[in-house]
Amino acid sequence: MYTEIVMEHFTNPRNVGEIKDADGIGQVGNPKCGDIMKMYFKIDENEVITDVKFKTFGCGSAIASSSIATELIKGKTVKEALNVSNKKVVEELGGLPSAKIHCSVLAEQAIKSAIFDYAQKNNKHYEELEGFDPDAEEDHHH
Amino acid sequence: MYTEIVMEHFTNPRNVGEIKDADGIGQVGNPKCGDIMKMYFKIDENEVITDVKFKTFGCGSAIASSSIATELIKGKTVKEALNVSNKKVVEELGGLPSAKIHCSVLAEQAIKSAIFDYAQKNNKHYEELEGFDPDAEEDHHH
Amino acid sequence: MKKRIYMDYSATTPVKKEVIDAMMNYMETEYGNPSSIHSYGRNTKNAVDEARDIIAKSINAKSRDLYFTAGGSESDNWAIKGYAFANRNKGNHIITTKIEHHAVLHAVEYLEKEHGFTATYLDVDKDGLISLEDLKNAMTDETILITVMYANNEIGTIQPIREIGAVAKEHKVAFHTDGVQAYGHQIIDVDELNIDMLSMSAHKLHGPKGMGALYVRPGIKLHNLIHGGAQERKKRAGTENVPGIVGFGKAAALAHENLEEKIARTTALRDRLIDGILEKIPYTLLNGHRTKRLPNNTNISFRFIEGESLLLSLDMVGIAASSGSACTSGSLDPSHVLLSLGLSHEVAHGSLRLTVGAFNTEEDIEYLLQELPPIVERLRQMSPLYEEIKGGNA
Amino acid sequence: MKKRIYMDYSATTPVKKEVIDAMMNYMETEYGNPSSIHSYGRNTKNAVDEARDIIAKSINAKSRDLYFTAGGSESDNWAIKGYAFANRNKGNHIITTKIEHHAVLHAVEYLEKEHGFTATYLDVDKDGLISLEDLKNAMTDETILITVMYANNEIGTIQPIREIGAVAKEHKVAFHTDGVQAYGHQIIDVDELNIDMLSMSAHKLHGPKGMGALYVRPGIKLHNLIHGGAQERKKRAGTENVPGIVGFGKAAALAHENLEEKIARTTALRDRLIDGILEKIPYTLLNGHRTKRLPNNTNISFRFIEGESLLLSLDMVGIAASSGSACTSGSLDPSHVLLSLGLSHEVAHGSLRLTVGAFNTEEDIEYLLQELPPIVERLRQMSPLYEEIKGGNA
Ligand SMILES: Cc1ncc(COP(=O)(O)O)c(C=O)c1O
Ligand SMILES: Cc1ncc(COP(=O)(O)O)c(C=O)c1O
Repeated sequence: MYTEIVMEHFTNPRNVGEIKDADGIGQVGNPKCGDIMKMYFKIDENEVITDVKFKTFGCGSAIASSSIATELIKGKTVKEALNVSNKKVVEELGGLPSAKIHCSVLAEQAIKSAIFDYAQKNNKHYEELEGFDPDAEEDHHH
Repeated sequence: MYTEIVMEHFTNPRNVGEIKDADGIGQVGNPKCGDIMKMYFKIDENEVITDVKFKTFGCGSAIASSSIATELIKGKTVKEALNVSNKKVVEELGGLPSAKIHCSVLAEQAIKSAIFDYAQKNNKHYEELEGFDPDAEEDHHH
Repeated sequence: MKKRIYMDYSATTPVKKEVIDAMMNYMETEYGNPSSIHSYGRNTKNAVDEARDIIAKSINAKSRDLYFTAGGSESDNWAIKGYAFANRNKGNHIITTKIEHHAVLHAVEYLEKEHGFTATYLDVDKDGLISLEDLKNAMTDETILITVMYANNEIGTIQPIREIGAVAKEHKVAFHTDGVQAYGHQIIDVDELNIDMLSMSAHKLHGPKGMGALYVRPGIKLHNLIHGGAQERKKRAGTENVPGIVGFGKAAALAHENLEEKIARTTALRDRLIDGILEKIPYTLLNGHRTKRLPNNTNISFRFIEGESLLLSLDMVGIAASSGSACTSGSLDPSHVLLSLGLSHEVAHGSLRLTVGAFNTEEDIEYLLQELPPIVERLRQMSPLYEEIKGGNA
Repeated sequence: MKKRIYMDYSATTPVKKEVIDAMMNYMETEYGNPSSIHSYGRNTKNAVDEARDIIAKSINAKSRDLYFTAGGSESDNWAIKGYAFANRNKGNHIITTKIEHHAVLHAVEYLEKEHGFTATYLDVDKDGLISLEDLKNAMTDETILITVMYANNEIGTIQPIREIGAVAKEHKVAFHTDGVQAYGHQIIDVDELNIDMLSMSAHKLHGPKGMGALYVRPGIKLHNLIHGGAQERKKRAGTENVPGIVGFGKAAALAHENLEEKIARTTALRDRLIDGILEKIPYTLLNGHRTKRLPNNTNISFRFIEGESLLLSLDMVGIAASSGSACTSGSLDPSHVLLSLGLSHEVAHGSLRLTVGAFNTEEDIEYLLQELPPIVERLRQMSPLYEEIKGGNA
């Protein structure tokens, strides 16, 4: 069902935890659907994501998606992080079952959501976030 | 499916053949239904059936029923032969599958039919034959 | 080799050695078609008859009233659609429950959607039991069939079958029960329990997959689901799955040897499991009735975590379990059964089903009780929902 | 041991050793439910996928268009009823033939009798072939489905499938063919032959009984026959018969290895049989087309004698054969197929089907050709019908 990479990230997820004085916090998903992802970012004055942690309530692929997503953005700039798409997450995991693609979407949304929070607090504006609504019910049910 | 007795009579049927100068000949059944039984009787002046032969077109139980029926009546009087019922035939065969009971009925009818022929030729009357019509389409299909 | 402990007996069971042995002869040597006249056919026909006798006897029925099918789903579909189509002149209303297996639920929904029938889906209480009052109130002049499962596949709750049968009898409507999880695990007497139709499936009692049966009380009229040859007294066509039937017969015979002792043994394992988990792990909740439940079934919700990640973690330590029904995994929605108990979506998502069986030992239970707590704790540590609670408590 | 020669391959076939071996692993060790997430489930799911790939490929179809069922009868019933119910808005007329297997015939009759459909049953000529003219003439505005069998189970005649498919395509109606006797014995390409639905059954090609498949072309809409769990892409519910599926896959793979060579070998045996019998025994008649017939099928009528007594006599010398279809034996009426050829009841009753296969040798054929003439002669000597002829001839 899952690739070895997915299982590896599920078993040894990177960057689990919280950041008490985070610069941006994003939470997406919905317990009704069985997954919630929460990300904490530490961002320096050069807009580099110096630290990132996550907590996830969800299935194996949700946890693996969170883990790989945090790895993909750690040390990257906010701009770079905003360009991490769900496709990239799936690719890095070596693929996801079609019923689980929504987990990778969630990871992308979690990143955006945390940066949105950071942008609001710091009065920043990113065109990648145009139209992004962190509270929108993400429609991954069909 | 068949008892050993049925198989034995099918394999070694008694009294197969014809009697050229028979005193009574009866044929019942219908090729449409897949069975025809023909019996030849030799009957002496004391109304004893001294010889009997049969020919049968039909399934295993039709052949076995003919065989056992001829055994049952050989050496018996006409009156006794008229009292051989299909039940008796089934009994002597150690049973027949329910779909094959009609074969034993055919044997009873063949005996009656041959005696009917004998009675007609000799102007005899048997109350057991009252209402018996040798040409009736025997209704063994349900 | 890695430890492998199977605790998913309600999904399916290993085929017993004796069952396989019984089947082998009918694959290798006696492979004839039971409808054939020659010796190959006669030998297989006898084998089919014997298996039918064993299973019929085990539910106190006559052999001629037992029909072989290709599994529990076919039996359910045949009973429900077959009865509805054959009796639509009497009425068009069917009563069932919200917690049926999909084989029943989707068959009833199909009749509603495509064939002009109507249906009532009875609620269940927090333990998964229907109310007889509700059942009586649901009866209309149009009601022709009640179909209520014997024991639930997810939460193990056993319904008051005898009483439901009595209601059906009194109102002169037919009573079908999906006995797939109960047959071979409970003592069933179709007469005593007023059951008109009973669905069974071999692979839930160490028999082969793709093999089932339907008991049909004399007088009950059904349209065929599968028309064709004259097999099964012209009611279910198709060359008989002889090895499957023989295997089912053997499995049924084995299951009913000392069934009461087996029930006692399994119940003890189950109770140790339930009590152990509830005691060792906080924020847990037993689903289904505590005592009116299948002897093999444990279903527990673990708050703040999601079921699939629990299953994967257990699988990694060699324990095979299930979350909700095996049939529905892969879907994003939590089980309709758990939601019917009144659980929130979130809690329903975090449920685990452990179903034990013949090959489980007390050591297996202890192993599970040792492995499970750290797994739950680890997943909770990862969960944003747990964090909130701890925050609240701290 | 007594000689035992099996010449009833169209009734069913022995399960090949390799097939049994392939199945065993999924009974003893890998018994998981393919819907389960744990390792037991994952392993069986992969096995099911592989088998599906093999079978789909063998008919040049995509795996996603192949659905496993519990046999040929279920496949036929599903295709016909499922299509009729799902497309009744387009029309209510079905075209089939008088010589279909009962799984098709009774399914169509059921739709007529109980669900408001109408049907045309095409005649066949003396060789068992339908006429394309008749087919075209039978088409009405209401026609939604043509179901014509690929090859007949009794007389072996192969229909002009490609041409029938072309007619269906032209008129935009669906074309189902019962390929139970053809699959594994003929080279079938569903695209090239314009087949929309194809029924298959594993036990006709050395696979397990109670296992079949239905190919369904994308775009063809069917109602489910068996509702329930999400198996088979939600189209056919029921816990997968994993050993059965694996066995079917293996049997299909073996059947398609050098299929053309096998066809040539079986055809040679068949031709020796047909020619030998017709030559050695007078008052005989070949049923079915001489060349457009299954490579394994010999069907001959022996005048003046009845089929069952012929079968019993052959059985006593160790030869297993069949008279008409195995499914219909036990009935008093002669086969509907033979009657459709124009045979009289009497002649139809005296028919023998010998179907050869992988384990038959030339010696078997010679043994049959040596044993059969005296058996026929003995039965004829007992027959009052033969007596008449001889009388007439003398
Ligand atoms: C032409 C044909 N169709 C359908 C069937 C039914 O297949 P099954 O016995 O697998 O249900 C058979 C065999 O019995 C057959 O020969
Ligand atoms: C209660 C219940 N009904 C029906 C079924 C369906 O049985 P099968 O998988 O044999 O079709 C199952 C099992 O999957 C079940 O647990």
